[in-house]
Amino acid sequence: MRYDPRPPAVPPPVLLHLTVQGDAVSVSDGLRRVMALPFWSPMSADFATSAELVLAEVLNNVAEHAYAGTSGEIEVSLERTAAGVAIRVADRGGPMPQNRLPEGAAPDPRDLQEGGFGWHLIRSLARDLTYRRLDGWNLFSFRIDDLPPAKQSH
Amino acid sequence: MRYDPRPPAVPPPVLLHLTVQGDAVSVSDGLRRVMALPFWSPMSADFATSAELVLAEVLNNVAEHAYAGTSGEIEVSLERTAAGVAIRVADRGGPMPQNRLPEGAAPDPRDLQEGGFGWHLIRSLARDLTYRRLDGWNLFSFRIDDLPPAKQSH
Amino acid sequence: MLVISVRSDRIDAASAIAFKEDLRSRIEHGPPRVILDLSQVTFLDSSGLGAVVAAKKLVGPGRSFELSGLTGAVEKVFRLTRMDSVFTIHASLPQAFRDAV
Amino acid sequence: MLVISVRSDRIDAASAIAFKEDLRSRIEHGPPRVILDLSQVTFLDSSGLGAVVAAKKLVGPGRSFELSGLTGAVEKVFRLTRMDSVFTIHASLPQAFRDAV
Ligand SMILES: Nc1ncnc2c1ncn2[C@@H]1O[C@H](COP(=O)(O)OP(=O)(O)O)[C@@H](O)[C@H]1O
Ligand SMILES: Nc1ncnc2c1ncn2[C@@H]1O[C@H](COP(=O)(O)OP(=O)(O)O)[C@@H](O)[C@H]1O
Repeated sequence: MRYDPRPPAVPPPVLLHLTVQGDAVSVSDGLRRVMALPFWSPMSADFATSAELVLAEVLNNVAEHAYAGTSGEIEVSLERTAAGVAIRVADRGGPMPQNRLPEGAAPDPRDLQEGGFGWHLIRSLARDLTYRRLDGWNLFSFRIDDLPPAKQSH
Repeated sequence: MRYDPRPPAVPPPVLLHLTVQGDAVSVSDGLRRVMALPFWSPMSADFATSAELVLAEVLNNVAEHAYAGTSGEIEVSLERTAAGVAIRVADRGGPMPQNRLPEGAAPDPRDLQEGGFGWHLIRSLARDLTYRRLDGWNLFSFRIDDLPPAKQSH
Repeated sequence: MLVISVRSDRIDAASAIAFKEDLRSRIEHGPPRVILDLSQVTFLDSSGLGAVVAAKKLVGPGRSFELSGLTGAVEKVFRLTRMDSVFTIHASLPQAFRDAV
Repeated sequence: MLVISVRSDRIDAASAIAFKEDLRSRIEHGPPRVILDLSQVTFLDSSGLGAVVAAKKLVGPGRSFELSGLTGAVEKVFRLTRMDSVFTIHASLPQAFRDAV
Protein backbone atom coordinates (compact mmCIF):
# COMPACT_ATOMS: atom_id res chain seq x y z
CA MET A 1 0.00 0.00 0.00
CA ARG A 2 1.29 3.46 -0.87
CA TYR A 3 0.74 6.45 1.34
CA ASP A 4 -2.13 8.51 -0.05
CA PRO A 5 -2.00 12.08 1.26
CA ARG A 6 -5.59 12.87 0.19
CA PRO A 7 -8.21 12.63 2.91
CA PRO A 8 -10.84 9.94 2.19
CA ALA A 9 -13.79 11.17 0.09
CA VAL A 10 -16.23 10.39 2.88
CA PRO A 11 -14.84 10.89 6.39
CA PRO A 12 -15.93 8.24 8.92
CA PRO A 13 -19.05 9.20 10.88
CA VAL A 14 -18.90 11.01 14.22
CA LEU A 15 -22.38 10.01 15.44
CA LEU A 16 -23.69 6.46 15.49
CA HIS A 17 -26.80 4.87 16.92
CA LEU A 18 -27.71 1.24 17.34
CA THR A 19 -30.50 -0.75 18.91
CA VAL A 20 -29.57 -4.16 20.33
CA GLN A 21 -31.86 -6.78 21.79
CA GLY A 22 -31.02 -7.29 25.48
CA ASP A 23 -29.60 -10.83 25.41
CA ALA A 24 -26.03 -12.14 25.29
CA VAL A 25 -26.20 -13.48 21.72
CA SER A 26 -27.67 -10.26 20.29
CA VAL A 27 -25.10 -8.19 22.20
CA SER A 28 -22.26 -10.35 20.83
CA ASP A 29 -23.55 -10.11 17.24
CA GLY A 30 -24.25 -6.39 17.61
CA LEU A 31 -20.76 -5.64 18.89
CA ARG A 32 -19.16 -7.68 16.12
CA ARG A 33 -21.14 -5.65 13.55
CA VAL A 34 -20.56 -2.25 15.12
CA MET A 35 -16.81 -2.78 15.60
CA ALA A 36 -16.50 -3.42 11.85
CA LEU A 37 -17.87 0.04 10.96
CA PRO A 38 -15.67 2.87 9.59
CA PHE A 39 -16.58 4.82 12.75
CA TRP A 40 -13.50 3.33 14.46
CA SER A 41 -11.03 3.78 11.61
CA PRO A 42 -9.38 6.98 12.94
CA MET A 43 -8.64 5.28 16.29
CA SER A 44 -5.96 2.81 17.32
CA ALA A 45 -6.80 -0.89 17.39
CA ASP A 46 -5.87 -0.91 21.08
CA PHE A 47 -8.39 1.83 21.73
CA ALA A 48 -11.14 0.08 19.78
CA THR A 49 -10.50 -3.05 21.87
CA SER A 50 -10.95 -1.08 25.10
CA ALA A 51 -14.16 0.45 23.78
CA GLU A 52 -15.51 -2.96 22.75
CA LEU A 53 -14.67 -4.39 26.18
CA VAL A 54 -16.43 -1.58 28.05
CA LEU A 55 -19.45 -1.84 25.74
CA ALA A 56 -19.59 -5.61 26.21
CA GLU A 57 -19.49 -5.28 30.02
CA VAL A 58 -22.15 -2.55 30.14
CA LEU A 59 -24.49 -4.25 27.65
CA ASN A 60 -24.11 -7.73 29.13
CA ASN A 61 -24.83 -6.37 32.60
CA VAL A 62 -28.01 -4.82 31.23
CA ALA A 63 -28.98 -8.10 29.58
CA GLU A 64 -28.13 -10.18 32.64
CA HIS A 65 -29.29 -7.95 35.50
CA ALA A 66 -31.59 -5.14 34.28
CA TYR A 67 -33.48 -7.41 31.86
CA ALA A 68 -33.10 -10.51 34.08
CA GLY A 69 -35.87 -12.95 33.14
CA THR A 70 -37.44 -10.54 30.65
CA SER A 71 -36.43 -9.08 27.30
CA GLY A 72 -36.17 -5.61 25.88
CA GLU A 73 -34.11 -3.32 23.72
CA ILE A 74 -30.88 -1.52 24.51
CA GLU A 75 -30.25 1.80 22.77
CA VAL A 76 -26.64 2.81 22.22
CA SER A 77 -25.47 6.15 20.95
CA LEU A 78 -21.79 6.79 20.17
CA GLU A 79 -20.09 10.10 19.51
CA ARG A 80 -16.53 10.29 18.26
CA THR A 81 -14.55 12.99 20.08
CA ALA A 82 -11.06 14.39 19.62
CA ALA A 83 -9.87 12.26 22.57
CA GLY A 84 -11.82 9.08 21.84
CA VAL A 85 -15.51 8.32 22.15
CA ALA A 86 -18.49 9.39 24.27
CA ILE A 87 -21.13 6.69 24.74
CA ARG A 88 -24.72 6.63 26.00
CA VAL A 89 -26.56 3.40 26.78
CA ALA A 90 -30.27 3.25 27.60
CA ASP A 91 -32.48 0.32 28.66
CA ARG A 92 -35.99 -0.11 30.09
CA GLY A 93 -35.07 -2.83 32.57
CA GLY A 94 -35.01 -2.78 36.37
CA PRO A 95 -33.06 -0.02 38.14
CA MET A 96 -29.49 -0.36 39.44
CA PRO A 97 -29.28 -1.58 43.07
CA GLN A 98 -29.42 1.48 45.40
CA ASN A 99 -30.00 3.52 42.25
CA ARG A 100 -26.28 3.97 41.68
CA LEU A 101 -23.31 2.48 39.87
CA PRO A 102 -21.45 -0.42 41.52
CA GLU A 103 -18.15 0.64 43.05
CA GLY A 104 -16.32 -1.88 40.93
CA ALA A 105 -13.85 -2.97 43.60
CA ALA A 106 -11.56 -5.59 42.05
CA PRO A 107 -11.99 -9.09 43.51
CA ASP A 108 -8.74 -10.55 44.82
CA PRO A 109 -7.36 -12.62 41.93
CA ARG A 110 -6.20 -15.33 44.37
CA ASP A 111 -9.84 -16.00 45.28
CA LEU A 112 -10.36 -17.29 41.73
CA GLN A 113 -13.84 -15.75 41.57
CA GLU A 114 -15.61 -16.40 38.26
CA GLY A 115 -17.63 -13.15 38.31
CA GLY A 116 -17.74 -9.64 39.68
CA PHE A 117 -15.09 -8.18 37.35
CA GLY A 118 -17.48 -6.33 35.04
CA TRP A 119 -17.71 -2.94 36.75
CA HIS A 120 -14.06 -3.09 37.71
CA LEU A 121 -13.14 -3.34 34.00
CA ILE A 122 -15.61 -0.57 33.11
CA ARG A 123 -14.22 1.77 35.75
CA SER A 124 -10.65 0.95 34.74
CA LEU A 125 -11.18 1.96 31.11
CA ALA A 126 -13.97 4.58 31.12
CA ARG A 127 -14.24 7.99 32.73
CA ASP A 128 -17.01 10.50 33.53
CA LEU A 129 -19.38 7.62 34.29
CA THR A 130 -22.95 8.70 35.05
CA TYR A 131 -26.14 6.79 35.74
CA ARG A 132 -29.64 8.07 36.02
CA ARG A 133 -33.14 6.68 36.03
CA LEU A 134 -35.61 8.60 33.83
CA ASP A 135 -39.25 7.65 33.12
CA GLY A 136 -38.62 3.92 33.44
CA TRP A 137 -35.29 4.06 31.57
CA ASN A 138 -31.78 3.46 32.85
CA LEU A 139 -29.37 5.83 31.18
CA PHE A 140 -25.59 5.36 31.40
CA SER A 141 -23.02 7.73 29.94
CA PHE A 142 -19.25 7.57 29.88
CA ARG A 143 -16.20 8.47 27.83
CA ILE A 144 -13.30 6.35 26.73
CA ASP A 145 -10.11 8.16 25.77
CA ASP A 146 -7.30 6.93 23.61
CA LEU A 147 -5.09 7.35 26.71
CA PRO A 148 -6.75 5.20 29.39
CA PRO A 149 -7.47 7.10 32.62
CA ALA A 150 -6.13 6.13 36.01
CA LYS A 151 -8.69 4.03 37.87
CA GLN A 152 -11.24 6.30 39.57
CA SER A 153 -11.30 6.40 43.33
CA HIS A 154 -14.76 6.25 44.87
CA MET B 1 -60.49 11.37 28.81
CA ARG B 2 -60.14 9.93 32.30
CA TYR B 3 -56.98 10.18 34.33
CA ASP B 4 -55.09 6.91 34.14
CA PRO B 5 -52.60 6.56 36.99
CA ARG B 6 -50.73 3.66 35.33
CA PRO B 7 -47.53 4.56 33.52
CA PRO B 8 -47.65 3.79 29.79
CA ALA B 9 -46.57 0.23 28.91
CA VAL B 10 -43.72 1.51 26.77
CA PRO B 11 -42.07 4.69 28.07
CA PRO B 12 -41.08 7.18 25.35
CA PRO B 13 -37.48 6.79 24.15
CA VAL B 14 -34.60 8.73 25.71
CA LEU B 15 -32.20 8.41 22.77
CA LEU B 16 -33.08 9.27 19.18
CA HIS B 17 -31.04 9.51 16.00
CA LEU B 18 -31.97 10.88 12.61
CA THR B 19 -30.24 11.56 9.33
CA VAL B 20 -31.56 14.49 7.29
CA GLN B 21 -30.50 15.59 3.82
CA GLY B 22 -28.95 19.07 4.02
CA ASP B 23 -31.55 21.13 2.17
CA ALA B 24 -34.43 23.29 3.40
CA VAL B 25 -37.23 20.98 2.19
CA SER B 26 -35.69 17.86 3.75
CA VAL B 27 -35.06 19.74 7.00
CA SER B 28 -38.67 20.92 7.09
CA ASP B 29 -40.05 17.43 6.41
CA GLY B 30 -37.60 15.86 8.85
CA LEU B 31 -38.55 18.22 11.67
CA ARG B 32 -42.26 17.66 11.04
CA ARG B 33 -41.70 13.91 11.35
CA VAL B 34 -39.42 14.03 14.37
CA MET B 35 -41.64 16.42 16.32
CA ALA B 36 -44.52 13.92 15.98
CA LEU B 37 -42.58 11.16 17.78
CA PRO B 38 -43.42 10.02 21.36
CA PHE B 39 -39.92 11.23 22.34
CA TRP B 40 -41.43 14.66 23.15
CA SER B 41 -44.51 13.45 25.00
CA PRO B 42 -43.14 13.98 28.56
CA MET B 43 -42.31 17.62 27.75
CA SER B 44 -44.48 20.72 27.54
CA ALA B 45 -45.71 21.88 24.12
CA ASP B 46 -43.95 25.17 24.74
CA PHE B 47 -40.68 23.36 25.31
CA ALA B 48 -41.08 21.23 22.17
CA THR B 49 -41.66 24.43 20.19
CA SER B 50 -38.40 25.91 21.47
CA ALA B 51 -36.55 22.72 20.63
CA GLU B 52 -38.01 22.66 17.11
CA LEU B 53 -37.05 26.30 16.58
CA VAL B 54 -33.45 25.77 17.68
CA LEU B 55 -33.19 22.62 15.55
CA ALA B 56 -34.63 24.46 12.53
CA GLU B 57 -32.12 27.31 12.91
CA VAL B 58 -29.11 25.02 13.36
CA LEU B 59 -30.07 22.64 10.53
CA ASN B 60 -31.05 25.40 8.09
CA ASN B 61 -27.77 27.19 8.74
CA VAL B 62 -25.94 23.96 7.92
CA ALA B 63 -27.99 23.55 4.73
CA GLU B 64 -27.56 27.19 3.71
CA HIS B 65 -23.98 27.93 4.76
CA ALA B 66 -22.00 24.73 5.47
CA TYR B 67 -23.48 22.86 2.47
CA ALA B 68 -23.81 26.03 0.34
CA GLY B 69 -23.89 24.96 -3.31
CA THR B 70 -23.35 21.30 -2.46
CA SER B 71 -25.36 18.59 -0.76
CA GLY B 72 -24.75 16.19 2.09
CA GLU B 73 -26.25 14.60 5.12
CA ILE B 74 -26.86 16.02 8.56
CA GLU B 75 -26.73 13.63 11.53
CA VAL B 76 -28.79 14.55 14.58
CA SER B 77 -28.70 12.77 17.90
CA LEU B 78 -31.12 13.67 20.69
CA GLU B 79 -30.97 12.64 24.34
CA ARG B 80 -33.83 13.31 26.71
CA THR B 81 -32.58 14.58 30.08
CA ALA B 82 -34.32 15.33 33.36
CA ALA B 83 -34.22 19.07 32.48
CA GLY B 84 -35.03 18.85 28.77
CA VAL B 85 -32.95 17.63 25.87
CA ALA B 86 -29.27 17.38 24.86
CA ILE B 87 -28.67 17.58 21.10
CA ARG B 88 -25.72 16.84 18.82
CA VAL B 89 -25.68 17.88 15.16
CA ALA B 90 -22.97 16.80 12.71
CA ASP B 91 -22.37 17.73 9.05
CA ARG B 92 -19.55 17.32 6.54
CA GLY B 93 -19.85 20.80 5.03
CA GLY B 94 -17.48 23.77 5.18
CA PRO B 95 -16.22 24.95 8.58
CA MET B 96 -17.71 27.82 10.58
CA PRO B 97 -16.15 31.23 9.80
CA GLN B 98 -13.12 31.72 12.13
CA ASN B 99 -13.76 28.16 13.31
CA ARG B 100 -16.17 29.34 15.99
CA LEU B 101 -19.84 29.98 16.68
CA PRO B 102 -21.33 33.34 15.62
CA GLU B 103 -21.86 35.69 18.56
CA GLY B 104 -25.52 35.95 17.70
CA ALA B 105 -25.88 39.65 18.46
CA ALA B 106 -29.51 40.62 17.87
CA PRO B 107 -30.01 42.96 14.89
CA ASP B 108 -31.87 46.16 15.83
CA PRO B 109 -35.54 45.43 15.06
CA ARG B 110 -35.99 48.97 13.71
CA ASP B 111 -33.54 48.19 10.90
CA LEU B 112 -36.09 45.71 9.52
CA GLN B 113 -33.31 43.27 8.52
CA GLU B 114 -34.63 40.12 6.86
CA GLY B 115 -31.82 37.87 8.10
CA GLY B 116 -29.21 37.46 10.79
CA PHE B 117 -31.58 36.33 13.56
CA GLY B 118 -30.67 32.62 13.44
CA TRP B 119 -27.85 32.48 15.95
CA HIS B 120 -29.53 35.03 18.15
CA LEU B 121 -32.54 32.69 18.48
CA ILE B 122 -30.27 29.68 19.07
CA ARG B 123 -28.33 31.45 21.80
CA SER B 124 -31.53 32.72 23.41
CA LEU B 125 -33.01 29.23 23.79
CA ALA B 126 -30.04 26.83 24.06
CA ARG B 127 -27.21 26.56 26.56
CA ASP B 128 -23.81 24.83 26.77
CA LEU B 129 -23.27 25.44 23.06
CA THR B 130 -20.10 23.89 21.66
CA TYR B 131 -18.66 23.66 18.17
CA ARG B 132 -15.73 21.67 16.97
CA ARG B 133 -14.25 20.56 13.68
CA LEU B 134 -13.22 16.87 13.59
CA ASP B 135 -11.92 14.95 10.56
CA GLY B 136 -13.89 17.03 8.06
CA TRP B 137 -17.02 17.12 10.21
CA ASN B 138 -18.64 20.05 12.00
CA LEU B 139 -20.01 18.95 15.34
CA PHE B 140 -22.41 21.12 17.35
CA SER B 141 -23.75 20.27 20.78
CA PHE B 142 -26.17 22.11 23.03
CA ARG B 143 -28.87 21.63 25.63
CA ILE B 144 -32.37 23.03 25.79
CA ASP B 145 -34.02 23.09 29.20
CA ASP B 146 -37.69 23.28 29.97
CA LEU B 147 -36.91 26.55 31.76
CA PRO B 148 -35.26 28.71 29.09
CA PRO B 149 -31.87 30.11 30.18
CA ALA B 150 -31.02 33.78 30.34
CA LYS B 151 -29.34 34.86 27.11
CA GLN B 152 -25.63 34.08 27.28
CA SER B 153 -23.20 36.96 27.36
CA HIS B 154 -20.19 36.54 25.09
CA MET C 1 -58.45 47.12 3.99
CA LEU C 2 -57.00 43.77 2.98
CA VAL C 3 -56.92 40.71 5.27
CA ILE C 4 -54.56 37.93 4.19
CA SER C 5 -55.05 34.66 6.04
CA VAL C 6 -52.11 32.31 5.86
CA ARG C 7 -53.36 28.77 5.23
CA SER C 8 -50.07 26.97 5.82
CA ASP C 9 -49.15 25.73 9.31
CA ARG C 10 -45.43 26.40 8.77
CA ILE C 11 -43.49 29.37 7.42
CA ASP C 12 -39.93 28.10 7.42
CA ALA C 13 -36.79 28.02 5.27
CA ALA C 14 -38.47 25.57 2.89
CA SER C 15 -41.47 27.81 2.20
CA ALA C 16 -40.30 31.35 3.00
CA ILE C 17 -39.33 32.37 -0.56
CA ALA C 18 -42.62 31.21 -2.11
CA PHE C 19 -44.52 32.78 0.79
CA LYS C 20 -42.72 36.09 0.26
CA GLU C 21 -43.49 36.07 -3.48
CA ASP C 22 -47.12 35.25 -2.82
CA LEU C 23 -47.43 38.09 -0.30
CA ARG C 24 -45.70 40.51 -2.67
CA SER C 25 -48.20 39.90 -5.48
CA ARG C 26 -51.14 40.36 -3.11
CA ILE C 27 -49.80 43.41 -1.29
CA GLU C 28 -48.16 45.44 -4.04
CA HIS C 29 -51.23 47.26 -5.34
CA GLY C 30 -53.42 46.72 -2.27
CA PRO C 31 -55.34 49.12 -0.02
CA PRO C 32 -53.67 51.38 2.59
CA ARG C 33 -54.20 48.88 5.44
CA VAL C 34 -53.12 45.22 5.28
CA ILE C 35 -53.64 42.68 8.07
CA LEU C 36 -51.74 39.37 7.96
CA ASP C 37 -53.72 36.71 9.84
CA LEU C 38 -51.23 34.18 11.24
CA SER C 39 -53.68 32.29 13.46
CA GLN C 40 -53.18 29.01 11.55
CA VAL C 41 -49.38 29.20 11.61
CA THR C 42 -48.01 26.94 14.34
CA PHE C 43 -44.32 27.20 13.37
CA LEU C 44 -42.25 30.12 12.09
CA ASP C 45 -38.45 30.25 11.97
CA SER C 46 -36.05 33.12 11.24
CA SER C 47 -36.58 32.70 7.47
CA GLY C 48 -40.33 32.99 7.98
CA LEU C 49 -39.76 36.06 10.13
CA GLY C 50 -37.64 37.52 7.32
CA ALA C 51 -40.50 37.03 4.85
CA VAL C 52 -42.94 38.86 7.14
CA VAL C 53 -40.44 41.70 7.59
CA ALA C 54 -39.98 41.87 3.80
CA ALA C 55 -43.74 42.27 3.40
CA LYS C 56 -43.78 45.13 5.89
CA LYS C 57 -41.04 46.90 3.95
CA LEU C 58 -42.92 46.35 0.69
CA VAL C 59 -46.05 47.95 2.08
CA GLY C 60 -43.89 50.91 3.05
CA PRO C 61 -44.31 53.77 5.49
CA GLY C 62 -47.31 55.40 3.77
CA ARG C 63 -49.54 52.35 4.37
CA SER C 64 -50.14 50.09 7.36
CA PHE C 65 -49.08 46.43 7.69
CA GLU C 66 -50.41 44.68 10.80
CA LEU C 67 -50.37 41.17 12.24
CA SER C 68 -53.14 39.18 13.87
CA GLY C 69 -53.58 35.93 15.79
CA LEU C 70 -50.00 34.94 16.66
CA THR C 71 -49.87 31.42 18.10
CA GLY C 72 -47.48 30.73 20.99
CA ALA C 73 -44.64 29.52 18.80
CA VAL C 74 -44.89 32.50 16.45
CA GLU C 75 -45.25 35.02 19.26
CA LYS C 76 -42.06 33.62 20.83
CA VAL C 77 -40.01 34.40 17.70
CA PHE C 78 -41.33 37.96 17.55
CA ARG C 79 -40.62 38.44 21.24
CA LEU C 80 -37.08 36.98 21.24
CA THR C 81 -36.08 39.12 18.24
CA ARG C 82 -37.95 42.14 19.65
CA MET C 83 -39.79 42.38 16.34
CA ASP C 84 -42.97 42.67 18.41
CA SER C 85 -41.85 46.27 19.05
CA VAL C 86 -42.06 47.31 15.38
CA PHE C 87 -45.30 45.56 14.36
CA THR C 88 -48.88 46.36 15.31
CA ILE C 89 -50.12 43.01 16.58
CA HIS C 90 -53.80 42.14 17.15
CA ALA C 91 -54.86 39.26 19.38
CA SER C 92 -57.44 38.31 16.77
CA LEU C 93 -59.20 39.74 13.72
CA PRO C 94 -62.04 42.22 14.41
CA GLN C 95 -65.36 40.32 14.14
CA ALA C 96 -66.36 42.06 10.89
CA PHE C 97 -63.18 40.95 9.14
CA ARG C 98 -63.18 37.44 10.53
CA ASP C 99 -66.49 36.83 8.76
CA ALA C 100 -65.12 38.21 5.51
CA VAL C 101 -62.15 35.83 5.22
CA MET D 1 0.46 -32.89 28.67
CA LEU D 2 -2.68 -31.63 26.97
CA VAL D 3 -2.75 -28.56 24.69
CA ILE D 4 -6.21 -27.16 24.00
CA SER D 5 -6.32 -24.64 21.16
CA VAL D 6 -9.36 -22.40 21.19
CA ARG D 7 -10.70 -22.06 17.64
CA SER D 8 -13.19 -19.28 18.31
CA ASP D 9 -12.15 -15.62 17.99
CA ARG D 10 -14.45 -14.53 20.85
CA ILE D 11 -15.04 -15.85 24.35
CA ASP D 12 -17.82 -13.63 25.62
CA ALA D 13 -21.12 -13.75 27.50
CA ALA D 14 -22.78 -15.42 24.52
CA SER D 15 -20.33 -18.32 24.35
CA ALA D 16 -18.81 -18.57 27.86
CA ILE D 17 -21.15 -21.27 29.18
CA ALA D 18 -20.69 -23.58 26.19
CA PHE D 19 -16.94 -22.89 26.25
CA LYS D 20 -16.79 -23.78 29.94
CA GLU D 21 -18.71 -27.04 29.39
CA ASP D 22 -16.47 -27.94 26.48
CA LEU D 23 -13.32 -27.31 28.54
CA ARG D 24 -14.70 -29.27 31.46
CA SER D 25 -15.24 -32.40 29.37
CA ARG D 26 -11.73 -32.18 27.91
CA ILE D 27 -9.95 -31.34 31.15
CA GLU D 28 -11.69 -33.52 33.71
CA HIS D 29 -9.77 -36.72 33.17
CA GLY D 30 -6.75 -35.16 31.45
CA PRO D 31 -3.01 -35.32 32.15
CA PRO D 32 -1.30 -33.42 35.00
CA ARG D 33 -0.37 -30.47 32.75
CA VAL D 34 -2.90 -28.58 30.58
CA ILE D 35 -2.05 -25.62 28.32
CA LEU D 36 -4.86 -23.46 26.93
CA ASP D 37 -3.75 -21.88 23.66
CA LEU D 38 -5.60 -18.55 23.28
CA SER D 39 -3.62 -17.24 20.29
CA GLN D 40 -6.70 -17.16 18.04
CA VAL D 41 -8.91 -15.36 20.58
CA THR D 42 -9.11 -11.65 19.73
CA PHE D 43 -11.84 -10.75 22.24
CA LEU D 44 -12.49 -11.93 25.79
CA ASP D 45 -14.81 -10.24 28.28
CA SER D 46 -15.36 -10.83 32.02
CA SER D 47 -17.62 -13.82 31.29
CA GLY D 48 -14.88 -15.36 29.16
CA LEU D 49 -12.39 -14.68 31.94
CA GLY D 50 -14.75 -16.42 34.36
CA ALA D 51 -14.79 -19.51 32.15
CA VAL D 52 -10.98 -19.66 32.07
CA VAL D 53 -10.86 -19.26 35.86
CA ALA D 54 -13.43 -22.05 36.22
CA ALA D 55 -11.19 -24.32 34.15
CA LYS D 56 -8.23 -23.57 36.40
CA LYS D 57 -10.27 -24.49 39.46
CA LEU D 58 -11.47 -27.69 37.80
CA VAL D 59 -7.89 -28.77 37.09
CA GLY D 60 -7.20 -28.17 40.75
CA PRO D 61 -4.04 -27.65 42.79
CA GLY D 62 -2.52 -31.08 42.14
CA ARG D 63 -2.25 -30.45 38.36
CA SER D 64 -1.07 -27.50 36.28
CA PHE D 65 -3.27 -25.25 34.09
CA GLU D 66 -1.33 -22.76 31.95
CA LEU D 67 -2.14 -20.20 29.26
CA SER D 68 -0.39 -19.46 26.00
CA GLY D 69 -0.47 -16.84 23.21
CA LEU D 70 -2.57 -14.06 24.72
CA THR D 71 -3.44 -11.45 22.09
CA GLY D 72 -3.41 -7.77 23.10
CA ALA D 73 -7.12 -7.62 23.91
CA VAL D 74 -7.00 -10.78 26.04
CA GLU D 75 -3.79 -9.77 27.80
CA LYS D 76 -5.43 -6.47 28.75
CA VAL D 77 -8.28 -8.22 30.61
CA PHE D 78 -5.85 -10.43 32.53
CA ARG D 79 -3.72 -7.40 33.41
CA LEU D 80 -6.60 -5.12 34.52
CA THR D 81 -8.07 -7.84 36.75
CA ARG D 82 -4.56 -8.86 37.94
CA MET D 83 -5.43 -12.42 36.93
CA ASP D 84 -2.04 -12.46 35.18
CA SER D 85 -0.59 -12.90 38.69
CA VAL D 86 -2.28 -16.26 39.30
CA PHE D 87 -1.78 -17.90 35.89
CA THR D 88 1.39 -19.20 34.28
CA ILE D 89 1.32 -17.46 30.90
CA HIS D 90 3.52 -18.44 27.94
CA ALA D 91 4.16 -16.05 25.05
CA SER D 92 3.65 -18.96 22.65
CA LEU D 93 3.50 -22.74 22.63
CA PRO D 94 6.83 -24.58 22.78
CA GLN D 95 7.78 -25.62 19.22
CA ALA D 96 7.20 -29.32 19.88
CA PHE D 97 3.63 -28.76 20.98
CA ARG D 98 2.81 -26.26 18.27
CA ASP D 99 3.43 -28.97 15.72
CA ALA D 100 1.27 -31.43 17.59
CA VAL D 101 -1.92 -29.29 17.58
N1 LIG E 1 -27.15 -2.88 34.33
C1 LIG E 1 -27.35 -3.36 35.58
N2 LIG E 1 -28.60 -3.40 36.09
C2 LIG E 1 -28.82 -3.87 37.32
N3 LIG E 1 -27.86 -4.32 38.14
C3 LIG E 1 -26.60 -4.31 37.70
C4 LIG E 1 -26.27 -3.84 36.41
N4 LIG E 1 -24.93 -3.92 36.25
C5 LIG E 1 -24.45 -4.43 37.40
N5 LIG E 1 -25.44 -4.68 38.29
C6 LIG E 1 -25.25 -5.20 39.66
O1 LIG E 1 -23.90 -4.95 40.04
C7 LIG E 1 -23.21 -6.18 40.34
C8 LIG E 1 -21.76 -6.12 39.88
O2 LIG E 1 -21.68 -6.18 38.47
P1 LIG E 1 -20.37 -6.75 37.75
O3 LIG E 1 -19.19 -6.04 38.33
O4 LIG E 1 -20.53 -6.63 36.29
O5 LIG E 1 -20.27 -8.27 38.17
P2 LIG E 1 -21.22 -9.51 37.74
O6 LIG E 1 -22.16 -9.04 36.68
O7 LIG E 1 -20.24 -10.51 37.24
O8 LIG E 1 -21.90 -9.91 39.01
C9 LIG E 1 -24.03 -7.26 39.65
O9 LIG E 1 -23.90 -8.51 40.28
C10 LIG E 1 -25.45 -6.70 39.75
O10 LIG E 1 -26.01 -6.97 41.02
N1 LIG F 1 -23.59 26.02 10.00
C1 LIG F 1 -22.91 27.08 9.52
N2 LIG F 1 -21.86 26.87 8.72
C2 LIG F 1 -21.16 27.93 8.24
N3 LIG F 1 -21.44 29.21 8.51
C3 LIG F 1 -22.49 29.48 9.30
C4 LIG F 1 -23.28 28.44 9.84
N4 LIG F 1 -24.23 29.00 10.61
C5 LIG F 1 -24.05 30.32 10.53
N5 LIG F 1 -23.00 30.63 9.75
C6 LIG F 1 -22.50 32.00 9.48
O1 LIG F 1 -22.98 32.85 10.54
C7 LIG F 1 -23.78 33.89 10.03
C8 LIG F 1 -24.92 34.22 10.98
O2 LIG F 1 -25.90 33.19 10.96
P1 LIG F 1 -27.40 33.51 11.35
O3 LIG F 1 -27.41 34.22 12.64
O4 LIG F 1 -28.18 32.25 11.30
O5 LIG F 1 -27.93 34.50 10.22
P2 LIG F 1 -28.23 34.20 8.68
O6 LIG F 1 -28.10 32.72 8.45
O7 LIG F 1 -29.61 34.69 8.51
O8 LIG F 1 -27.20 35.02 7.95
C9 LIG F 1 -24.24 33.41 8.66
O9 LIG F 1 -24.52 34.48 7.79
C10 LIG F 1 -23.04 32.59 8.19
O10 LIG F 1 -22.04 33.41 7.65
